[in-house]
Amino acid sequence: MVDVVLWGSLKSVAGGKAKIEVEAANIRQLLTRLGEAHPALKPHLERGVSVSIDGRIYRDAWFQPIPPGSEVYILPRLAGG
Amino acid sequence: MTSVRVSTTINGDAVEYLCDAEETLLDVLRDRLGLTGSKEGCGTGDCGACSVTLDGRLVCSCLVLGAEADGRKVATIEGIANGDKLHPLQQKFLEHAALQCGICTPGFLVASKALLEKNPNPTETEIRYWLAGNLCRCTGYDKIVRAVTSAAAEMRESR
Amino acid sequence: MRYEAPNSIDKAVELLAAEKGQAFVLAGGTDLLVRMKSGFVEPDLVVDVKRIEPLRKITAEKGGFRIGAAVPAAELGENSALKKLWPGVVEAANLIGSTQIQGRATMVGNMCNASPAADSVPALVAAGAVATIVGPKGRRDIPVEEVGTAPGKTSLAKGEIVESLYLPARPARAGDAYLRFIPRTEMDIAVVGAGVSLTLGADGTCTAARVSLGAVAARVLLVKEAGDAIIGSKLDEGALDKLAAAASAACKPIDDKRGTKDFRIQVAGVLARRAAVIAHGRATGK
Amino acid sequence: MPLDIKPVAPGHSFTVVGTRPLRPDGLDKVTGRAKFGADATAPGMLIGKVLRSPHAHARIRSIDASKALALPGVKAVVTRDDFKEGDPDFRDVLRNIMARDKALYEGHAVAAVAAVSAIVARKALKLIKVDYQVLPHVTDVEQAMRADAPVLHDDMFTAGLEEAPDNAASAAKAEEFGHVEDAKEKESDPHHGASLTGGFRPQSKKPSNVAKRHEFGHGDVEKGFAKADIVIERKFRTEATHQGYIEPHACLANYGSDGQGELWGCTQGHYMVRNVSAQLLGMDVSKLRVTASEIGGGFGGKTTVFLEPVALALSRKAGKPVKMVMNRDEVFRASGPTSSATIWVKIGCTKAGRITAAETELKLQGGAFAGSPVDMAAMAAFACYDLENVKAVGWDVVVNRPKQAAYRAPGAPISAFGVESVIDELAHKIGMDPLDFRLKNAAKEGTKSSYGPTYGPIGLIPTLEAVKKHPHYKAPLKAGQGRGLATGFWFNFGGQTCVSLNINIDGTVALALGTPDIGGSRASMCQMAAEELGIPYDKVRAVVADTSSLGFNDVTEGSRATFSSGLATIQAARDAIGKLCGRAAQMWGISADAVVWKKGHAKPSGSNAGNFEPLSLADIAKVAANTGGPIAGHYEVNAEGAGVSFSTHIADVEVDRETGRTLITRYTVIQDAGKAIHPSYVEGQYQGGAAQGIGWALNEEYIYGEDGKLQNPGFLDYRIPVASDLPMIDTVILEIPNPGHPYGLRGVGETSIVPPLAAIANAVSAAAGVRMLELPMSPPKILKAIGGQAAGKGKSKEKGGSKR
Repeated sequence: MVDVVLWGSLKSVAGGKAKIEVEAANIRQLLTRLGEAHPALKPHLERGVSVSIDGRIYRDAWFQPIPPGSEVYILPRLAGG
Repeated sequence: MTSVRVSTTINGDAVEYLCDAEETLLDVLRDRLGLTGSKEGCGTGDCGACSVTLDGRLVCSCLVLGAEADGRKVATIEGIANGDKLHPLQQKFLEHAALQCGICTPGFLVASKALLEKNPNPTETEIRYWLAGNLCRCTGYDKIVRAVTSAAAEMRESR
Repeated sequence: MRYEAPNSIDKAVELLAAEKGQAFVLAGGTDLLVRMKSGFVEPDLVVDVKRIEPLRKITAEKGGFRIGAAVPAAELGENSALKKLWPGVVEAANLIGSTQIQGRATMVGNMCNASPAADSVPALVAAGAVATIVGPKGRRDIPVEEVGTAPGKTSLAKGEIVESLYLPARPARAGDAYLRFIPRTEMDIAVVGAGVSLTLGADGTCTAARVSLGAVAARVLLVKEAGDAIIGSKLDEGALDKLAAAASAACKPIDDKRGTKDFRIQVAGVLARRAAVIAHGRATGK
Repeated sequence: MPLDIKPVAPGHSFTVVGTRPLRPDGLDKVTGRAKFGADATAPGMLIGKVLRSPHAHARIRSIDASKALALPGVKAVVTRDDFKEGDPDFRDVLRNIMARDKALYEGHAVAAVAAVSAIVARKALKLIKVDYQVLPHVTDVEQAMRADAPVLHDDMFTAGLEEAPDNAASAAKAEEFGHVEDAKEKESDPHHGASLTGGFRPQSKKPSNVAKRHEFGHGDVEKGFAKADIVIERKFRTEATHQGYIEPHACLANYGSDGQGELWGCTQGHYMVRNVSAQLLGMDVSKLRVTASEIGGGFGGKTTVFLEPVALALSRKAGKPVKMVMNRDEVFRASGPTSSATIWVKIGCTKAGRITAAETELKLQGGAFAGSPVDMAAMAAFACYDLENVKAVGWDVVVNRPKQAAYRAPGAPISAFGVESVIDELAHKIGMDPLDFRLKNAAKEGTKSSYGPTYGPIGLIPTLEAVKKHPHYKAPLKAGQGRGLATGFWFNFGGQTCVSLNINIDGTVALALGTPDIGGSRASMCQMAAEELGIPYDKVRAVVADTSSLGFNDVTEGSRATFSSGLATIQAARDAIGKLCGRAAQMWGISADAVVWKKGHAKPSGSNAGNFEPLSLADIAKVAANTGGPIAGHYEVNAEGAGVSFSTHIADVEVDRETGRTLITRYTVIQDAGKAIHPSYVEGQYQGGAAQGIGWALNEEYIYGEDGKLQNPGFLDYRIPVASDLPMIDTVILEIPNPGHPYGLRGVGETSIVPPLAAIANAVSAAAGVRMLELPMSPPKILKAIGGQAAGKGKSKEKGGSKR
């Protein structure tokens, strides 16, 4: 099980819950199951988000493993200049 | 649109061309003579990327008419190296990483060469004020000033 | 557009007078070509005056100097005799634009472009310079302050060309100076310009003074009250404060992308005062 | 970092990495032979020019180009009709390259012409008749958010509004932004079920110029403020600025009647240009080849398309190559400046200098389309601080201005200007050295960041300690001078990257990269390849391959090139080394795992390997044909783990109290690079970023008139710093290794622009005793503040007291 924290604007899309428990071993499972649990999140997740695992931010890495008990955040898709 | 026949000297070579009366020397160099080393950054004399010398005087070629070059001597970036031997300024700009993207470098080299021919031992302030008409957005000017200072020192020794 | 490069002033006048469409004189071209490219002006004829020998000369004359219309600002800076006599005028001309612009721009072009923010004009007006104009009806002289009438407008008639500027001789203990305010250290158009020219008596009392301001009205101003504020004084703090106040009072500036009204009014006084101090220093040989 | 990438051992001594060799592409750039975007020509080439809207906001009823087409020498005209709607993800870029129903900003492209010469093209533009219905416009971010503001997009509804609009504060907020919404109605209205931005959560009922609300943070700021001894609250404003690259946008397009297309020009990402242009023109991606020319500066402004699809469309219609080059006026009016913004900041701390709560509200306009970098501004705002209670809210707003593009750490300089100014004020209020105040609250490994994740190893404290030891920080100051300090941060990114490394017959190496090299990254790639292969630096030549010669590469942005292409170069070299060892094993008749690669040679190793003479790279390459064929290494990856880069800047300024002018007298940049591959070009990034920040702080701004037109579209009145404005910019490179890269390097290209805005505001405050809340800190504003201070007998009344 993984505790996922959504960033502010996504929180309001997911019925206001900041922390959600999801069963996921990698980022792809995390995003798919989040979308199933909260359909409102789907368009955002599809347009691309960043996922932080224990402080390291991944932009698109479906098969990046998520060790149990790690700190997971969903963040906006980051782009630089 | 009346065309003007011009015979001039560019980097020591005799050159003849036809140009429109309102065509600038920069457009002639780039579009008619294929000398694309001089760059257009603004077209209004505010950035210096098109710097050439006209009878030895440093000018913006975007604010000179092609017609005005008749009977005069033009020197551009393409004429600074002596065959395959780089001018000390060109060498020092490379050694000091005094360029990043390089679009402003031709203008800076033409302007710095004109400076050192007039003042072989310029202070940092003199270099900065002489080059104030050459805009650079990548380097913050620090390494350009160091490269010019270093080239000036080398040129003074070899005189 | 036609390009002509006559080798005599009369030929130039003839060309300009005969042209039915829009005709412009090309000296340095650093204003004209910018206006042409922006479509602000679409000339039918451009007369390049740089092949007319006399217009390229700086000649000593009756203790002063006559400067041809086609002399670029850079050459003024390289003429030590001229710089010694009129340091303020030369430093004003040398502030116009970059080194590259200095290689082309002329004081006459700066004057005829008639921008209220022209750098050389306040110094020329303070110096009491005179413009020699040649036209279909012959030659005439007018003081520089009567050339520019409004932004981009001059008092020249059709077919007339400015042939040269005359800077008069100077008595002993005379000095001039020009300062301008720009946000950067180079390249900007003057937000405020101030030219001061003054003469001191044997005892150091100011016997004559002219103060001229740029970029604070529709044309360059000759501010009589500012000059009078220091005449009869030894440029003590009080006199200088009066000069600064008079300069600020004369301003009729606008708010634009380069500065605000209040800013121009306040800084005009500051620069006029500082320029007067420099001119005084030069007059006393310090 | 993917598991197959082994970092070098700590304390590893490098041979080529860390030195300062001459860059491989330098000669052409100092002799004028280098070819930039506008330097290419093609036989039979036409010149393309764009007709741009003179109105800030207008409906386009009709476009009549018949007279233009009748002009001799005109070969083609394109308008909105030449671009079909396609994938919704490209909806905004389609509208930005060519206006459709509405012109949304002055300078917005409305039509384009291809003709035999520039003069004919310019004449043709004047003959195109456009029937505009001029609409009211808005260019200010706060005015655009008002309920009565002219609305740009009828289909834009604010997303991400707070959960229940029934609580007073949120309802007031909803009201303020034109969202008349009745709580009861929310549940029953089916309309809420689906909307452009999805989800059943509440959003505005009426179309609005507010595209989205973002929020980050943790803890309870109200509780935190209650515990504070001192609270400071200020409202700041910044104007839009431009990246200011000296090379205008330019490209040469050729669309053949066989449906194959070529594009050549300056861009930060030619693969992005290929994909987007192919989409907008309805082409297969394989049909379009894009070659990146040398690029004359980008800083994020060339990470999108403006001319390329238009040039291709003109070329397709005219059946001839078309060259398009923007003039400087077009670059300012119609490329991608960064946002203008208001920044409200409130921070509370104890007398001992510990921050108890920090809150900010940012409003950033992203021009005519949604997507301003307000989310990243909000995330970066308090990133340097270890905070118990923090909240950052961001509003993404549209206005009648050109669509923003990234500008070096997009958003971060804007929020840092507010935060670092208030931090400085707090420190002075409690009489604490601003450096110690930052050290006391600095984020470090294990800190829960203000945007969510907990930090791994980060280099902020080392930069602050380096400041403390640096001679600049304690150097004496003259009268009228002041010193200011500020810290900055940027995320940095990896991204999709491909590299191929081919071994030549003579043992030299051809390195093909996909990331356009703006500031000298080809040199650092050659260094990493040479380091890994154990050969001299000048045996490697790096080029930027076109889109048909190498796999997809993301844009050069996010300080990613040296990190991602560097990582891929190292892995490609290791791939090649594996094959080289394989060939040597075959030649020696021993097993491959008994061969190691040391100092550019294959060597037998292990007890039963036998003692053969080591084989150099050249030895193996010479006979490659006989041992199986050409040898090459490849690596394709979506790189992750780029690692953040922190920086602290020290600025000394001198303020002329009689004119309000500010001169920079000394400047020092101290930044963590992880590992400096080519120190000269790392210093160059530090100095260039600082210079852009200085321009942003003192003189650069977009000035709009009441008519919605840009008043200063040129380098005369858009004042970037000139050589005589700046002192030497001293740099200190710190190296706290980034575990995400084999050599420990971090992206460094963007952080350096973040601190200067506040560093200079803090220095001006120290020098002239006035706290500037608006950028740029132009002389008229400083003089007015000094005047106000004198008039108010020293107690300057900042107008920033209001909450929003």
